[in-house]
Amino acid sequence: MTLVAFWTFAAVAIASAVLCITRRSPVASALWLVNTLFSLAAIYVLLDAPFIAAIQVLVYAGAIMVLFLFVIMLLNLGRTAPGDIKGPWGRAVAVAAGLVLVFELVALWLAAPPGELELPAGTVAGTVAARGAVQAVARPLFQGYLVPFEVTSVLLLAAIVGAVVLAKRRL
Amino acid sequence: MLLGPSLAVSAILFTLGVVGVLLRRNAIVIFMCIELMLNAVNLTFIALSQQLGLDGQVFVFFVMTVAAAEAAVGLAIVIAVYRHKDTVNLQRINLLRG
Amino acid sequence: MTDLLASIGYARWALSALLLIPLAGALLVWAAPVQAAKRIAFAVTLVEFVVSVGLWWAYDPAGPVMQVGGWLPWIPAWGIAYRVGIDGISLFMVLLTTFLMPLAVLGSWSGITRREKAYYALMLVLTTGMIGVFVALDLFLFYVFWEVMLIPMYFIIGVWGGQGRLYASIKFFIYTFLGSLLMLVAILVLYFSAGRAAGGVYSFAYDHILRYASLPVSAQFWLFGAFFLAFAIKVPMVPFHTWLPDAHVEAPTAGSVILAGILLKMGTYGFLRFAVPLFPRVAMSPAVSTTVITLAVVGIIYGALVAMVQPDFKKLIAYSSVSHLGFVVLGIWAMTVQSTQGALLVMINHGISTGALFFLVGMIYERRHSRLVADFGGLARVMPMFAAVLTLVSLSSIGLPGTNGFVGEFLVLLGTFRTHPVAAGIAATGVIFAACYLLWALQRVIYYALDKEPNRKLPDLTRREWGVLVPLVVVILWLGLAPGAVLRRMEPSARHFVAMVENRVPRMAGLTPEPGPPPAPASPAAGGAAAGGRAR
Amino acid sequence: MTPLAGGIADWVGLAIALPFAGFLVNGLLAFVAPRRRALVGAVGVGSVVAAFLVGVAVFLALLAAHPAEPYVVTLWSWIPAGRLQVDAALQVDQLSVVMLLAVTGVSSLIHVFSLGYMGDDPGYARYFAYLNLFVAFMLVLVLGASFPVLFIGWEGVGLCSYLLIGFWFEEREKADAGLKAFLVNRIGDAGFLIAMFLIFKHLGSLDFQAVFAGAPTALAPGGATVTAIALFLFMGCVGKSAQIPLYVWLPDAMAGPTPVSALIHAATMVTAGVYLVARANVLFAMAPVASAVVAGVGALTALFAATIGLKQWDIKKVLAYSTVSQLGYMFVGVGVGAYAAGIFHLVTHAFFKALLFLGAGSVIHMMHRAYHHTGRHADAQDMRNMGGLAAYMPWTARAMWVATLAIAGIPPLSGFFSKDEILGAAFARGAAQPFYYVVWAFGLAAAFLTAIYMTRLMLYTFHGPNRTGEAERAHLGEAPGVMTWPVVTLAALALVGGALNLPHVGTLEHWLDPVTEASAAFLPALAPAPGVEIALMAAAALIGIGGIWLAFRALHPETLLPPERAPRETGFARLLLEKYRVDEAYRAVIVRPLVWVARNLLWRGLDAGVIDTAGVNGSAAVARGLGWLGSRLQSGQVTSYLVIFVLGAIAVLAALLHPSLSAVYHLWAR
Repeated sequence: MTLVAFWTFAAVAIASAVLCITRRSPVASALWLVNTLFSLAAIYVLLDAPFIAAIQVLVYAGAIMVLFLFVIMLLNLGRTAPGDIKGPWGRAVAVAAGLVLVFELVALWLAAPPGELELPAGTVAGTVAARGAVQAVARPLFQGYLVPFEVTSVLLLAAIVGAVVLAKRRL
Repeated sequence: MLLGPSLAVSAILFTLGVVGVLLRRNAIVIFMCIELMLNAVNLTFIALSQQLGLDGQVFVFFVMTVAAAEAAVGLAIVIAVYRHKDTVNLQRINLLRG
Repeated sequence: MTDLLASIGYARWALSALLLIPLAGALLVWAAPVQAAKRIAFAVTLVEFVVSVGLWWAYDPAGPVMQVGGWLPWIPAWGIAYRVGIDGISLFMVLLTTFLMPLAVLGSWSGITRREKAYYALMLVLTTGMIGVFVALDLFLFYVFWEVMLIPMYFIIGVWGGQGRLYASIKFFIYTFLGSLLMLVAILVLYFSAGRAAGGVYSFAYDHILRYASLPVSAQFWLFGAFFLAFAIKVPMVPFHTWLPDAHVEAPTAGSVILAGILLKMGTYGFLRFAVPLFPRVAMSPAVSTTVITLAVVGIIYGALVAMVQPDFKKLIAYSSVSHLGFVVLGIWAMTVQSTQGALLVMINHGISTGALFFLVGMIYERRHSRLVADFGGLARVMPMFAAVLTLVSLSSIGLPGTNGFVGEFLVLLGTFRTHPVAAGIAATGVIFAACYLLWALQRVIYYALDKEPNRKLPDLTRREWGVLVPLVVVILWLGLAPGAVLRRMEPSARHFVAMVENRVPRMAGLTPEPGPPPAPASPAAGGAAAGGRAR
Repeated sequence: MTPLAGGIADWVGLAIALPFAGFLVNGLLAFVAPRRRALVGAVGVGSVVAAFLVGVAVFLALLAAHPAEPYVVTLWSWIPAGRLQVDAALQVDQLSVVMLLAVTGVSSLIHVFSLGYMGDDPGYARYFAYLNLFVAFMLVLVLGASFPVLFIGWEGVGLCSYLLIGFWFEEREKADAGLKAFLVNRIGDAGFLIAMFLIFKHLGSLDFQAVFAGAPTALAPGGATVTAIALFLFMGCVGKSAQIPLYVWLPDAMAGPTPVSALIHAATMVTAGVYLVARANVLFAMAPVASAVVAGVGALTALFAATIGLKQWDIKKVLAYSTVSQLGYMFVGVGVGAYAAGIFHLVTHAFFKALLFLGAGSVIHMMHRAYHHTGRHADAQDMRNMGGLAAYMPWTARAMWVATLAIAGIPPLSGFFSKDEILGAAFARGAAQPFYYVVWAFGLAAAFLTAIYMTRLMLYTFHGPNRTGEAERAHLGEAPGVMTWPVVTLAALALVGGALNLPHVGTLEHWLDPVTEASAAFLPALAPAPGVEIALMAAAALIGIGGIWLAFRALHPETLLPPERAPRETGFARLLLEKYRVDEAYRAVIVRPLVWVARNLLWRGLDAGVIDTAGVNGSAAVARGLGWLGSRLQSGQVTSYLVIFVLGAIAVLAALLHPSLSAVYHLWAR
């Protein structure tokens, strides 16, 4: 059952990704990407990460992609722009690079099986069940990773300032 | 378990992101392809966190934060560039020329 | 004098003081107002000279090889220490430095008008660097000083130089730096080799490396090559000399003086101290020795011939340096006591005479803003004193007997003739060409009719310029007529140098098929190597 | 202890110190008070006369003691370097004292003459400074007790010669003549240096005493080493004493003031080479081949220069070539082993040639003054502008006739005896080696030519009608006494100088015995048969008289035209006038190519071209080129960056995965 669900969502994600990179219209691309992100969120649930799945939907599919669409609309790029997709040479390079990369990733996948640090099956699921989806992530986040977490806020602040400075016509 | 399939899917998605980057000239689309790659990596993290502990999920959390920041700044740059050049086609933009 | 020096413990602090005074002076110049900069710098260099004069007595020719030492740990983990000391070779290099520096500062008084504080501060830092090179007895320390001295010179040429100063300074820097980097690699190889051979006692001390470094001859060949390249560029030997004319032409007067007077000597000093003693079997192998001697002789003739056709007086003197330094290299490789002493003397003489020539050219440049020989003529009419001094200095440079130039070249050639008669014979023709280029130029500058309008009103030497020239003239005559005191102080070190090489080169020792034991340092490797000295 | 110790000989250094002090004082005066002529003159002349007195005192002391060994006065240690120990030491012996007297004596007279000759020159003080310096260096040369000390004087006199030839440096040719003299001399000096190196290598010392004492045992007589030493020494002499092929500087050296020509380029400096050979007589006697070269070069030079002297119009040029020719004679003398004869001729030549130059100086001085008065620009040295001057300058004319007869070898004047002795010695050597008959014949021919050209000079200058010009004639007259008296004094010396070494009395020869005896062992006996000797003397005298007679017969001063109207010479006469075009040949074959090679091949070609352009800037250009290629990659196209970036990432991944990749490949291949 889980497997079926996984492959279903996986198929949707991959198909959407393919459409995302091949659609001429940026708006279409964005929407197909949103579709991929949703599918991934579903896969996250299957992988015992419900909190991340929720964040994925909220932040990624919700906030970030809306930002993209917003910019596309703002710049009035909805129409198909000529020359967005590269010519035959570009395509050949892209496909070749993709094939090589797949080959390499497959090699990686085959060659490096997970090590001995494996937790017994269901441990993470158990933790999530015991502590609740949020607390399961919050505990390491606010204990072990407190400092990085706080630093992240600085990063976000910098991003906000940067975005404002860059995007505003005149300060 | 789902680890192997997840990694395979992650690899395919990542490759698609790369192909997208190579294929497109529109800055925003290339951006989206990068997001796609980030998500592929996130999937790897999540899949492995099942085996290695919750740290992976924390990392995904961070990746999303960075992605958000990056998207904000990156799109701001796209807007700024568009104002100068009236295009987001990267082949017409060579501000970085040495 | 000796007692007085002993009573104030001179030998213990002298060298360190010589290294520290200019640095302190540089800070002082930095802190003081601009108007006082040159006076402070002059005072500091004078103090430096006065302090250094004591070395003349403190150095005992009959004593151990290395004297007047100093030792402080620096990076003990790597066997790096502040080890300094002098022998009869470095004694005179230090004295030459401290003697020329006040004159260089004095000679810059009117020529330098921009950024005076920085200029004089750099001059003082340069002093420390140069003295450090001559007194360092730790290869790492030596390398540090070697680089320290490079940087102020780079700025002096690059900031206060003439039209093409950027090209010249970068050429100077890259040329020199190329060689010194290879030398650094060679130093490290020696360091590890010596450390392994000494049973894990790793040290950069000169004695330690001299004693323990043992590498197959093929490896020594490459290391020697690295050292040789670094020093040959500095000397400069043909064909690594092309940085010199550019650097000299563009450098301010004092920069040229220091460059010719002292910096070039570091190359030959390096041969004497490092390249030859560390790898005697390579340096004295027939192939290498023939090559070097050929290059030296070629340099003598080539430098002279090219100097002959230079339209620019400074460039002419620069090429004459190539010729003069050829004599030094020839003297070193001839490996006789006379030629080594002669080489040392030529090093001093060249510093004095060529330094004086650069001062003199600088003086007319300040008046006339031209260095082209063709722009002058008949100066003896308007500047008779200048003409007289220029004539005397030129004669010293071409080695007229009775001036310093003769004694040095004579000894070099005399000593060289004993081992390499053909080379000495060809080099002897260098004295003809020397007269050609210098007197011909002299002729065109001070003789002939005074037919160029701007030259008619040139004022003769000022009191400050006399102050610069008189010490040089005195030394020219002193070394020409009575160099005995100097030669006697050099002789033990020259003898030691020759003996050290001959003992370690089977071909030259003749009797011992295997290289004899290297001279054993009396003191432990990591300890006060400088103060100890080796048994002779 | 030698009997000289503790006496005046210990103070022989004063003879050098006094003129040197004169140089310092006059040098200072030249800057601070150039107008104090009286003081300058007093210092200049006084110091040299004082040196002469020192010389006389030392001579008297030596005369009294007549030691067999030279007396060496060590002043200080000059170059102590291992086995080489050169002292600043002076040597008093028979030879050096002869030279000391000749140099200081002739110098004194010439200094006095200069008081008048240079009287109104603005460079008066500078002139006397140089002249004093010259005397000091010349005395270092003759008194030095070792080769290097001699070499100080050797190059020092060259320096003074350079300074004095170019004394009027504002005229380009004069300054260039000085430089030429110095450079040509340096060529010889390089040979001298090599000779010193050879001596030190084989004998381990450079002191005269040690070298000459050690040479007979340490070196094989006639061997390659001693021959090389002698030949290289002779190379130095060839330069300094203006022999073929390095004689070219001496005629040009006449650009200097005439007293300088008299002192330096006739009487003293140019004879230094003869002195050196005589000093090193042991070495030359041990090397017969080298000695033959010396004699051969001397004979050739004597004849060659004499032919050029035949056709010169410049009065000083005639005397210059005459000097070259006479120097050749001296080398014949020392070359055949008649060292005393060579020195004898050196001394007599100093008398009569100094006289000739000073007389010529008087003539030029007066000619110049005459032209100066009328403001005409004519050559005051061209004999075609002279003529009939005997009427105006009787004392000068008489004195110069004495010198002319002396140089022509008319008995019983000094030149006859000294020349005859040289020719006799050459003839005597011919019995064993016929080569020396050739030398003798050359010498005889040269003597004949000498008589001709000297008579020609006298005829054209002092006899016949005057060609100076109508207006100028009124200003001609005898030179002032301060110039005439030295000339007359020298005439007296030239007249009786032969008494120094009369045949069979041989005063000078015996005097020099201690110096030359070491070489006697290596030389054959030189005494010719008495009958032959008389015949030779007669032949020499007849040759001289014949030359004079021929000149009187063939030359007609009354038909001579001033230079501007003179017809151009043709054929051989022109070749002689143009001095065989040797200068031009040297310039075309040596000087020009050397400068061309230096400028175009070495400097612009090798230095600026190959090393700098190809090597240094070439490597910089390669670096720049690589940078340019890199900057081409930096196109500014983000998309291409992305491609490169991705390809790079893939490559890095491939490198990391290298083993796994091959595993996968094998998996598929299976």
